[in-house]
Amino acid sequence: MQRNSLGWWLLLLPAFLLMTVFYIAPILQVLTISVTEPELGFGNYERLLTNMGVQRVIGTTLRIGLITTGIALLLGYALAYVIALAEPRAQRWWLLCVLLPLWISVLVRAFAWVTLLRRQGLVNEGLQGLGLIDAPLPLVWNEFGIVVGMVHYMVPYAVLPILASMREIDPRLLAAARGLGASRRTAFLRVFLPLSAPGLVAAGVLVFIFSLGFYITPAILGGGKTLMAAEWIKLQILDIIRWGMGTMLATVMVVAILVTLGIFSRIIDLRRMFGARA
Amino acid sequence: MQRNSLGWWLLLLPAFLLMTVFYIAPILQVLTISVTEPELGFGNYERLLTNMGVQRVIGTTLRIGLITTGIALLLGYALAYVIALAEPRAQRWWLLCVLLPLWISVLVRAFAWVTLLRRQGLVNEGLQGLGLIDAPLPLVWNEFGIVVGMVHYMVPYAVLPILASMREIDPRLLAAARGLGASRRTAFLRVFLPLSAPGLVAAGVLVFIFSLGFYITPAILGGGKTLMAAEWIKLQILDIIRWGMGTMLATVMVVAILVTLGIFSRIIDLRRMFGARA
Amino acid sequence: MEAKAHALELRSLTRRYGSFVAVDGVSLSVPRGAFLTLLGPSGSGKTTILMTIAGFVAPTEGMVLLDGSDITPLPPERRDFGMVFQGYALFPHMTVAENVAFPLRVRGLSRADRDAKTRAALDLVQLDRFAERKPSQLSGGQQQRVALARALVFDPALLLLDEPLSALDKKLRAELQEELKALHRRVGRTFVNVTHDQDEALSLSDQVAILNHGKLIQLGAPATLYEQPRTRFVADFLGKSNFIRGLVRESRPSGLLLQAGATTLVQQAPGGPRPAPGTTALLSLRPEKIALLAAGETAENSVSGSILSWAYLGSGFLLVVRTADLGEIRVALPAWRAPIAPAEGLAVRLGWSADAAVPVEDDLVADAA
Amino acid sequence: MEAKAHALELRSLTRRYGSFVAVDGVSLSVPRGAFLTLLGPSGSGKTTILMTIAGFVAPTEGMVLLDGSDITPLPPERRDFGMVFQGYALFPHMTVAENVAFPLRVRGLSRADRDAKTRAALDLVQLDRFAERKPSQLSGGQQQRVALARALVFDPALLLLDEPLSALDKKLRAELQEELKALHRRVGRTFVNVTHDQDEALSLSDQVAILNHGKLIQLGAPATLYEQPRTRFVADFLGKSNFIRGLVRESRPSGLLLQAGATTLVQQAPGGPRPAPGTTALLSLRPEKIALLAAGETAENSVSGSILSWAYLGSGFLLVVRTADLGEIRVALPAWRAPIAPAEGLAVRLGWSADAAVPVEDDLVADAA
Repeated sequence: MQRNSLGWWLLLLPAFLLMTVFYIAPILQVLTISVTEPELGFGNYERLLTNMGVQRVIGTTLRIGLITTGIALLLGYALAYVIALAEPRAQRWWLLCVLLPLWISVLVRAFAWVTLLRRQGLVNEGLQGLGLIDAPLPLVWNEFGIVVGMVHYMVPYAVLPILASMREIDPRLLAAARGLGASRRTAFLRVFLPLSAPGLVAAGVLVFIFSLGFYITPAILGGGKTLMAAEWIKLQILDIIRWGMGTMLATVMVVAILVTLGIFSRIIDLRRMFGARA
Repeated sequence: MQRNSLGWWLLLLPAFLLMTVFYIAPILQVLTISVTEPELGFGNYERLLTNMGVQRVIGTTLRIGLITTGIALLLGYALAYVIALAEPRAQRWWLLCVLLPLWISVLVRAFAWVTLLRRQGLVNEGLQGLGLIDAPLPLVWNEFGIVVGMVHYMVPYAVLPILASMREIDPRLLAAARGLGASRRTAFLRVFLPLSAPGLVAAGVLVFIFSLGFYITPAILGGGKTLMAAEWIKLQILDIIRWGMGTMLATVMVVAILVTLGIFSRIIDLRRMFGARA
Repeated sequence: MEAKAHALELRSLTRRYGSFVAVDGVSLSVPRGAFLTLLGPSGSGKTTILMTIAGFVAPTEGMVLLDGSDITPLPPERRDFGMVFQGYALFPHMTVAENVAFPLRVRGLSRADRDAKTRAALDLVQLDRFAERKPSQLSGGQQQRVALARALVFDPALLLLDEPLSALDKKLRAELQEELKALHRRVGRTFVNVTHDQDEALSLSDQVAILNHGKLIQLGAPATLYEQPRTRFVADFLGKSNFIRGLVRESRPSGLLLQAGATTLVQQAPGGPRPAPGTTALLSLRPEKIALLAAGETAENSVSGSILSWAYLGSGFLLVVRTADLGEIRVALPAWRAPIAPAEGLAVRLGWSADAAVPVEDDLVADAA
Repeated sequence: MEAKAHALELRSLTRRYGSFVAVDGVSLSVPRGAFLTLLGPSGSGKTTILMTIAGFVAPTEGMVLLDGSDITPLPPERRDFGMVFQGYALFPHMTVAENVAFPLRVRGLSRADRDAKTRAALDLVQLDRFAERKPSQLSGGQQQRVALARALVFDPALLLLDEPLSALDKKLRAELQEELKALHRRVGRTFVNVTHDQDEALSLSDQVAILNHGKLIQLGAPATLYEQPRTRFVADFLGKSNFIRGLVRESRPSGLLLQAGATTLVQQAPGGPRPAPGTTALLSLRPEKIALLAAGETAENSVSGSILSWAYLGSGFLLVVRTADLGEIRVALPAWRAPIAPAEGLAVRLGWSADAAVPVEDDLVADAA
């Protein structure tokens, strides 16, 4: 296997270069525009400190991202726990149910939530029919609607790394804890929870980063009233044609994401996030 | 572990019901609108047979989906092969490079491609500078641009299941094939390729289904000239306010996806597609 | 010490999974301070019995008694049994000391008590130097000793061991067998061990229970089981044995006279029911109890044959001798000053005394069912 | 048959990985038709040597010769060696017949030839009934036989076996050892086997090469290695042994006189350089060559002690006897008609003849380095 390994690598070099250019070039291009349009310099970045609009967008994005992450982790952990403890046959079905939404276009799902949550939607009419409320609740075209749609999108991404982490836990450890005198609850808190924590952290990073760059769901369920970063970038570039500002925020997002990943890659195995163990 | 298992399940029942409602209800709602708006009946579905516009959109979507799938599989297989054969340390880096784009908002990436491929973009100016072309090539706001952007988005999704499948191959099998008299090429064709085929099929299904529902990339890189299904649905619902037609095509897509999955779930393990081995 | 040791009893314990009977009416009692080993092939129900004792599996029928009181309905954490799991099941996120202190912590002991007892338990297994390490930084043998310390630190009523040595390599296993035996003597508690390794069962235990298909086949001291196996399964599972089938010609208190082809065999039949003349009897004959007879030498039983194959094992030879009347007979021969140099086809005469073999029941049919 | 067997030679083979020396100047030759086993602990370089012979690893120095011609630069597929991998490495997507036909197929044989040879090879290992099954539908032992058939079907110059029996359980391993030995005799080809199991090496091989830290320590027939180990490592790795250190008082052709504390030992020293008087010598004494002396009985060497611990093994006892002058001595005693009932603290007298022990080099220091 060792002989000719140099020739082997020379063969791969073009592929390697192509991939690097193919993947890195677009990102670099965005970065460049942010310091060249409308004029050379860091003018666009100064707006971060002065422009209230950008600051509000960033604040909204971070707030919605954190709320979404929190709820998705909670639901994801509960689901992953149920799946991890289920019989192998049942596990298959649960997993299929959790993954099913991933197959359906995020656009279709966003519209589905609009139809459910709008004033004449199923939820409001149902609650009114039951007499629980008098007037329709404002469930959509606000942050509530965005969070519902985003959580719905993110739960499968939260389940996968948590489940992978739970599956690595030797079930005998729980039996051992019980056998050594721990109640079900103590065994969970002292053994299962700490051992599944890496998956929880990985899921948190994954969901949070995904939330930051989300476009379709906030755009449709926010109804243009609540602006998150991705929609703001699109507005700058396509509607106001201010490429410089748009790419500036895009660059900030990319840098923020890479820094976050850099920090967490020291703590956790990034491959965990995709459920792929190396 | 067996005692109290009924009580245990009763505890989980609310969670189970909630998830079912949470996940299934939005989809059912979409389906309902497609047969109730503008009037009760299958009128919207009849348009599938009569409306040239819908037919063209479906044709375009399928064509672009197939081309994207083909290219993404080719690149994904090559990349996965390189990663699978690399040293563990190198593998880590390769994998990080492949997964990195997943972290960056699809919107940002679409804009990046626009800046690269437009008439005054880096690619056209580079080729002109080298004297290879006289006039800028039409690289964006057409199907070519869409395919480039979609392949870029899909390659990581193609790599993961293929890589998972390759990792399951015992490396001694290749050594055994060589030791039994097979050349490097024969060992690849007779042993490695057939054993990695399940991953290839899984990746193909995943990428194709994802392509069908793609919205942002075709919308931005197509420049409104090439319509794919998701953008057409958005146009119907948001711009023309024809909820019936939009939800009809959405329903058709969901059904088509579920049928495809149903067929392939008999052939391959669906969990493979997410790199998660149960 | 004896005061801390408890007696365990199983009363017609049965566990079914659907139509599959994992444990089939097993009754046995373990005296205070004894070392009992449950021995059997995989699927014999030995682990299910241990898990029933530990409380992880509820029996379908029967009960588990500790010092005469029924503990069948108690959940595992209320039984106060120490357990060493297969693969040790050490908590990977805790240090060695935290692992050992875990049972004390969940029992709400004070910090000072916990520290003192943990230190004493780590001393017991000579691992005090490793208290702050993580289990993954220890060797297999050391992990096993941490598991033992953790199982003993809270003065459990019983120590349960689920194949405690199976993950270790041969040399280390022999070493830890000795340690485990010494530990049992030192702490003077009742141990219940599960294994499929006959050598481990023989060398460690006071009592061995041989199981097959969920049933208890024979219970006794190691030497009793090896020298007086009740059935063919026991003789075959505990060490190697030759099985000789013969027609009973005479059956007297002094012994049996068996006919196998043209060969007549003399066999003592100590105690128990003797087979009636005219029936067939099955004898179990250990390879090491057969001698090679020199020319002119005689023995109570003798048979001629030729060497079919042989293997050199360093300390001895294992011969397979083909005989006309008794089929293939395995003979273990010390290599040091062996009377012959083994070679295929070499004619040899085998001899053994009337008390060398034992009559056994033939449970092979039941075994195949 | 002999015409098809080939001779293999390794000339000062060395393989370095950075500063780590996996194989360190190993020279050995395997005669035509021999069964050579490379035996050593993990990390001893045995597998690297096998992979170098197979062509998967290129040696840093030295060469591999087949029938005298250098094959070092050939890639594995051009060497025409059959190989059985650890874990078998059967192709899971092919049937048993397709697996066995694979080497014939890549060699471009016609369909008829392929079918005939495949059938013959499956017959050889008695698996013709399973030709259409997938490997996953076979037991471990059957898979192992498919791997053998696949490695032999193309009439290879050499059969290489990489721990072929390590994945099997104890009983099956003993069975397949016999089969492998019979197969070697039947096909009459040169076999090179790698194992860390001393019993397998002793019972299977014509020649055993003992390796440690990449170096060849001793090469010879199994009985030679067991009875005349050159070094302490060999004696300790092949079976159990006691090691006795003594001061040489006299050194004559008839033997040595050693002093260990107050005990004087008589030792034959057959051939080789004899240690000079005044130096210390190390003896290796196998536990089974020590006898318990009855009162009044004498032996050329004898020492008194008391039983420190003992284990019952069914066919025998293993005693650890503490002596004043020689430290702890392990004694293997047959259990059948044992002269004593072992008990801790029992006083015993041990005896052995002048030819029971062998002087060995002490390579323990080198081993620790």
